[in-house]
Amino acid sequence: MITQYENVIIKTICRLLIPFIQLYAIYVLMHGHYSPGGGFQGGVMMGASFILLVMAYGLDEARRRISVKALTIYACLGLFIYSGIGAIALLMGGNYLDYGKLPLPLSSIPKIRAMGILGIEIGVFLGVMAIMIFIFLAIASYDTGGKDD
Amino acid sequence: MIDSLMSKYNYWIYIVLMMIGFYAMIGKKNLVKKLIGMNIFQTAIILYYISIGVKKGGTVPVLMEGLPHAAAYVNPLPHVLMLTAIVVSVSTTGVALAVLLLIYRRYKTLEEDEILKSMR
Amino acid sequence: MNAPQIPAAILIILIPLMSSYAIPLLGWRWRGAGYYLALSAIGASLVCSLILLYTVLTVGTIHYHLGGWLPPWGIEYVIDPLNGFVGVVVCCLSFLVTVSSRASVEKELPDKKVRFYTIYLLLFTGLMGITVTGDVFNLYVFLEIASLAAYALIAIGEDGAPLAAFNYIIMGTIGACFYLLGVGYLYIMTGSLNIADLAKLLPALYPSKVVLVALAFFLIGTAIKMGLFPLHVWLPDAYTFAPSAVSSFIAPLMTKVMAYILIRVMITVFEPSYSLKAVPVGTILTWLAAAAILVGSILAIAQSDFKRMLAYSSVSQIGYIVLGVGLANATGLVGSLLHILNHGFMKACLFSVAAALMLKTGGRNIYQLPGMHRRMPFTMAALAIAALSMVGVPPTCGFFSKWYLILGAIEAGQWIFVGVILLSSLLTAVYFMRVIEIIFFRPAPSGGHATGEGVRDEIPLSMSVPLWILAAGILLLGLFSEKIVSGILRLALPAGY
Amino acid sequence: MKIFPFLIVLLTGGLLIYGTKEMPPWGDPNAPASLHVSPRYIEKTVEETATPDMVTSVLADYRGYDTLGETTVIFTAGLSCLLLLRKDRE
Repeated sequence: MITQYENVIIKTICRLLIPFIQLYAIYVLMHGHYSPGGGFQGGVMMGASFILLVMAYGLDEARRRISVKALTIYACLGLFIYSGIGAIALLMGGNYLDYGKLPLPLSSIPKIRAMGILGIEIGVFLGVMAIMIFIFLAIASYDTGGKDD
Repeated sequence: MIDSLMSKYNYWIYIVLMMIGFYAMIGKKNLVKKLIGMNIFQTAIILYYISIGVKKGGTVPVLMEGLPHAAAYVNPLPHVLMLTAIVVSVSTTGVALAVLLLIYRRYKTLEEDEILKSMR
Repeated sequence: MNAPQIPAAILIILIPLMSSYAIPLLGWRWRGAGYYLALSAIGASLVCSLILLYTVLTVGTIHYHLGGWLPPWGIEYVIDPLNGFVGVVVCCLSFLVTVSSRASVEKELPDKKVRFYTIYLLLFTGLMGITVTGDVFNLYVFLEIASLAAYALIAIGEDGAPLAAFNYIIMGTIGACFYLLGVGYLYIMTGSLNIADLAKLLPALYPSKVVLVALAFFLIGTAIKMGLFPLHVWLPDAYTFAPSAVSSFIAPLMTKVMAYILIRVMITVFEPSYSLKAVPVGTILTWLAAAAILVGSILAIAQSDFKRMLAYSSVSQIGYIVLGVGLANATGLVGSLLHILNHGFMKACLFSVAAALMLKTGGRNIYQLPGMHRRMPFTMAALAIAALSMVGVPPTCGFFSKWYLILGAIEAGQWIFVGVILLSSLLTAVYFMRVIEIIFFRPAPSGGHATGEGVRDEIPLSMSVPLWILAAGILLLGLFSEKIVSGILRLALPAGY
Repeated sequence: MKIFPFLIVLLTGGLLIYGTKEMPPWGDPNAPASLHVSPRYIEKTVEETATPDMVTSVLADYRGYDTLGETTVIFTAGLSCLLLLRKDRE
């Protein structure tokens, strides 16, 4: 079980770093079309920022900020975004995950496909972020009997 | 012989790594060491796949202006496959750690022979 | 790109997948949601799989290009008579087993229902994904979904389950990694991951040692996953300690789907003329299978735990399926495909009986069972039918698959395997007749329980109806086995086989 | 030294190294893996998906279904951890 350290340096540095880590995670997600990156990498970074929070401030502080219920909603929402985009393509008369059939007001099919890729990357981002924190919290708070549901 | 060694030594290194992991998985008695062996094995497979994609003189697979030839970029497909394999590896590790916690709560040890002793 | 294709091919995966995402959300408000959602999703998959099988048999092989990309660039789903058949078997059995799972989940895992059914449905999705895919790497991904779900479901069982699950994780990961290495070795030589494309490119490369090593690793990987004899060590513990709802789901289906991977690799990815005849893989497989059949049966005789006995009997029955593949002729392959169906029904029925025993008595020791035929007469009658079928008594379906396997062995001129099958039927008779003798003919212990012997105490309807459908299925499949063979299985054989 | 696992490892490693003998040399631009399927991903990625990063376009579009499977794998793992270590509700 991780308890709170009374260490000002660690706490201050983490408080300063975490917003930047999260910003960078979103940059990695959004810039995945042009440079290495994408939903999975961004999601892991986002999850890591929460894990850093837990490590610096302890589990009790983390519990006030994130609940397993909210994480479940994020994870399921992310996967629904992904499979839902595919299903919309299916409903619009294409094959599953055929982003070219998405009803978006864009000039050409490749651009619509790029938007479809962005959409599913956001889904992956949410899902991976939530589940990375899930796994960490489930394992870290095991001794406490998991009283933060 | 030397020729073949020089052109394929990388695969041999990955195979040696894989076998280190494989030995830990089947030979070690400590359950955490088995898990570490599993990670080494999976990582070595990832390295093996990535090295399939390498082309001499190829650059990172992000298209640049005025360079549309396939030979100028490394093969992106193994990278994609290995992103998936990394996720699989992370997931397996997560589940295995959770199972290890259950085992530790029940037997208070992670040595396989001690667990087997306490079972009888 | 091209004309839209039959949506049933993807809905068969998509409905259970999206339902499994919905269960945790609905579970906050309505904890019973998991069961009904899982049941309806598997039911929808069953309908889709029947549509697909009908289409395959009337129109021809179905190709579904995911994302609209043509193979080999995109991933495609290919449904031919072979996996159409396996898909129907998996859906049908999982539907029946899921119906009956409710009572035993309520008893054994009352505080984990919601997540249990999420993972349960993901396991089903993984198995179906393996069945319908036409891409070797996509198969790996779904193999991992199914395996991870199975690890977790086994680990929540009774005392001893976590260790069994950990051993399964280690063995299963070795199997999956070997499969992945096999894919890598094929990829480096061909540059393709599509099964149809690989089948086209590989014949030119058959002299290559890389392809030979790839074949060997596919073989070892799937053999570990399905628990073929020397690599079966994870199987008995995992099946014994898993919650009963899980073992009656995993035991009939998981190893069968893994056997399907073996058949797919041996028959479709490689040509049988290479994979079974040119290299002595067929011979190795048949001898391993013969060893599995005998050792599994003998070890089953030694068990006093009902579920463990069934697990060892699974080891032996896997041997039958592999034997039919290794014989390398059409009759043998028909025998193994028929045995996938029949053994699925028999094992589902037997493990459902085990779940019923766990529900009503809480124990599984077969020496505690005398007099059960008075307490649960219908359940025990189903057990008797399944046991007769396992032995291979003629009107039941177990007879016919053994019959085809024997014919295949004779056709291949391998008389010794005929002897192995007959001997193993005898051994199977020994361990099942012992159970039947204890249940039906041994007098109940007198002055024992306060419940009073001879009092009818049947299982709830949600359990007994599927059990009886399974038992009736065992009889009906026996009656219609000729039709199944000529109508479906003959079409599933590769050309020129 | 446990001899039996060591022998298995030796055998497996030997088999793998035996297989490398006829592989194309490392980094060969004319290896089958570089010629058969992947050139289309490289040459058509902008034309077909307007995404210069090929890894993203292959991951999310050409082989997008694998990525759905991958996300499902990690979803399975997350819920498995919760299933193993937590009860549904306190």
